[in-house]
Amino acid sequence: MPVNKVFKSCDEAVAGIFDGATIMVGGFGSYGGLPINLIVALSRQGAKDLTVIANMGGVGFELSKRIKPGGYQDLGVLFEHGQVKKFIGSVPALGGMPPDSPLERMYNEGRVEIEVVPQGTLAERIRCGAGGLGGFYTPVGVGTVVAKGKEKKVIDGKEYILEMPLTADFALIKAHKADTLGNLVYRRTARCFNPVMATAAATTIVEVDDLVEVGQLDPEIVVTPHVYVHRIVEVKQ
Amino acid sequence: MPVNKVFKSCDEAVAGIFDGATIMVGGFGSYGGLPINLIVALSRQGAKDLTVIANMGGVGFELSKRIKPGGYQDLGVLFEHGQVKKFIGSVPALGGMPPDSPLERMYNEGRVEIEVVPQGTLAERIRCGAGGLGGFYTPVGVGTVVAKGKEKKVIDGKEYILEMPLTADFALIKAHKADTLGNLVYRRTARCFNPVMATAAATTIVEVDDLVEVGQLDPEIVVTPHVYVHRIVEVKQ
Amino acid sequence: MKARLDEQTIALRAAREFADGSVVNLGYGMPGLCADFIPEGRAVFFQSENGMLGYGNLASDAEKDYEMINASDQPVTPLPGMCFFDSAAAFDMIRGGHIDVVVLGAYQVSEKGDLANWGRPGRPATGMGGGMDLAAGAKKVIVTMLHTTKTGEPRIVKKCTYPLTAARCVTLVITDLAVIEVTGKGLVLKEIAPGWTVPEVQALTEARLIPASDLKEIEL
Amino acid sequence: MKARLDEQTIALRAAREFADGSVVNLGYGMPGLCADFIPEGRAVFFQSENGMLGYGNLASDAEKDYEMINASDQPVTPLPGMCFFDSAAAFDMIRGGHIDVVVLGAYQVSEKGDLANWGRPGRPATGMGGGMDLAAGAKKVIVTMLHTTKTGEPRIVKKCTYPLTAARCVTLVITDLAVIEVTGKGLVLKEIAPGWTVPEVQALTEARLIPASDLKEIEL
Repeated sequence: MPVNKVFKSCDEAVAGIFDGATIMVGGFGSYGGLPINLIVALSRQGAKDLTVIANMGGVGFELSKRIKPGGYQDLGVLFEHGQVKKFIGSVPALGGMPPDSPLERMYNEGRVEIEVVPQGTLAERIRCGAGGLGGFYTPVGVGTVVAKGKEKKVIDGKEYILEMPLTADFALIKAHKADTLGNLVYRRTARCFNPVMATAAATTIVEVDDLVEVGQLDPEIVVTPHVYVHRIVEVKQ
Repeated sequence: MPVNKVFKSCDEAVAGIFDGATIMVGGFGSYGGLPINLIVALSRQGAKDLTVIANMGGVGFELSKRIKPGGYQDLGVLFEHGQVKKFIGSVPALGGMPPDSPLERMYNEGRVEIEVVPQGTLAERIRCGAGGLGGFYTPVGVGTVVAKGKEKKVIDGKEYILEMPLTADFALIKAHKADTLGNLVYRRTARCFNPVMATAAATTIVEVDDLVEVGQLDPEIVVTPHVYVHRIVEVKQ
Repeated sequence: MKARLDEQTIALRAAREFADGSVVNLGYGMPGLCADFIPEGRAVFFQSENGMLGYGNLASDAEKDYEMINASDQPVTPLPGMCFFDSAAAFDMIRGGHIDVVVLGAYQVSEKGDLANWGRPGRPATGMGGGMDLAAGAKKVIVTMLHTTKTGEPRIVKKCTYPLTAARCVTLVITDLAVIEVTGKGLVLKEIAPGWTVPEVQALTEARLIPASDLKEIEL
Repeated sequence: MKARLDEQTIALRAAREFADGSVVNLGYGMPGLCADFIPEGRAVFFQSENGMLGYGNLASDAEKDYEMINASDQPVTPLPGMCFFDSAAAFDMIRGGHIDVVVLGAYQVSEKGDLANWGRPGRPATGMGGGMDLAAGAKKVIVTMLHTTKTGEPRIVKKCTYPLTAARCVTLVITDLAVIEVTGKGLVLKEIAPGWTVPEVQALTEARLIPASDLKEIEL
């Protein structure tokens, strides 16, 4: 029978994430689709020198109070704990907020490297890596800082730049439901980067609102097939 | 209010397909997901010098009797009618069948051009075109006839070839249900190339088993968003 | 009386550009307000790059669902006919040319329609989000912004000094003072705020403005 | 008694290679038979490149649904835990390395593990389907075929003369006469059909075979 993918806690699920690992973290902004329980478990677990690939760098608990009453945890906690050496994403920090997010502070202190990537290019680089491709030409970023140092090509009279694939050792993602095999469905805009990242990591770890038995998910509506999912934790809302 | 996308018949839906057009046709093999009623309508409509992009070239009515009792129509009818000047796909003809499919006959008579493309590369070239990208590097086909004349690149020590995007003037596809806005869901393996091609054509024409009102499709399970669909015909099974 | 348009009014004017049946993406900040000003009788489908098409108004407190947010992280409401998809599919839709109009904020727009809307001095850790993809992919790029900076510097310039989002992408600029069309000949001043004269607006604009033959007061 | 394995038996032998929990894609023709020979107690997930994972047996006449077909156009049955997706997603899964085993037919396999399985003389209009993608992407490529052509020519050759599917991709060859592993040192003859000797099999093989130290009769 297939290996058991169901873990009892987020702490158990993030065990084995090693120093220096590349980690994709799903979600979009600083909430909604963010696998926050896995992120917090990783901050407890303590792995260091991580390369984190995520759409946004998070605002951290202090700034979050400006967004949502009472505040909340987000990706910022990994920077606060000094676990990250490099961030790859489209919004390291929000220009509309003070420069006090944990990532922006660390960056300004020279303690973390940032690679800023247009959001669609980020999604496509991940899909490219997941699909075993070597790179792709995109018109996005032509004539901007994003094009710096990248191969350029004119195709049918239009300018493109070459973007390279992204893959990861681990992906931390959030889904709505999983069956015990690992088939996943998402809820509303909490889908965002989660299904894309799920396909691009050697080990994909998912937290779900509901864990159901095999056969309980309609085969037509599964978004992430189980071959992409390695560890599942149910975190009831 | 948005334009009415619902057409009364397949004949009306394929009106305006012009001589020399590039047409994607959904499906996978010679049945199951093939928009056969639109294909037959196009054969009546008579547009000529078409470039047809489809996974398989079809077997034609005569050979089809070997596959399914009584036989059936498939993409072969467009070749029988001499409407196609070029075919792009992964299986122009089946090696396991006699060389009597309409496409193979026409090819052997020098009346149609064939561009053979590995199936996954075909899907990805269409997705690449749909996504506004300029091309991608794939390891598939390296060291084979498929690599002939294509740019090669070594990335991280592995060989890749450059494949270019495909788009079309029209896509003929088959879905299970549409709402009147044009949101689509598919059924089982009839999904195959249909959602991919739906996104890559200037005008996408779909035949569906069931047409439903707006609001009748769960927003979580829509596979093809309505922006990709331009003409809908209901063909009850 | 000489007036500057407020943000709501700029958004209202921008929303008048949404044709019936069009697909519209609203950028971070001020552009988000456009969702509340769809002209009567027009169907507009809002696309959000976090993976949603066809959503409704901003959610009231009672309606708030933090798994139902627009790209500005604001909870919005569902509508019949909407659908969800992932980020890669959202950007296929954007780069593939299926967004009729995108409304973006900006720091600067150049006389050639170059857009700078993400990076600024002193904030090296900010990013462009989906702005570059949207600017490169949408059929029509409308910029809504204040005509000048807080210190009175022009934002409509000969050449952007801030980092570019995309070159030659802007179609229309709507500010608190003017509606300006980017054309092959240059920036055409189409509409002007109530009580303002062309020389007054030109004085706050670094790039040269070409008054339209049918120049009129901003219509609301 | 000297016997050649029939197609069913070749498929049965190939299916023994499917590890518990593995994801397997079955190519056109003979490989499809493997679906009926999964070893007792093992869970195997069949992937089909037309967009399905986790399907069951071939359908009986009563069960036939022509919108539920494998990549050989044969109706199959659903199983709990299965799912459907589109062709692009199916090939992401394949190229992305998530197929543990693919079983393919072949015209020729070379001593280096090159595979030729789609084109042949006189049939220029046939194509490779998903074979190139599968050969390039799967972790393990098993070829099932008859050891020789109808006219007795070897199919296991020094160098393929038929058009290649992919170079150096084959892991294991299972024929009606032998089980052969492709190694860095060459083709290792691991198992041999009942009643056959090594020289007899070598005589029907163009490439040199290296008898394994633990060479045995094909186990079923």
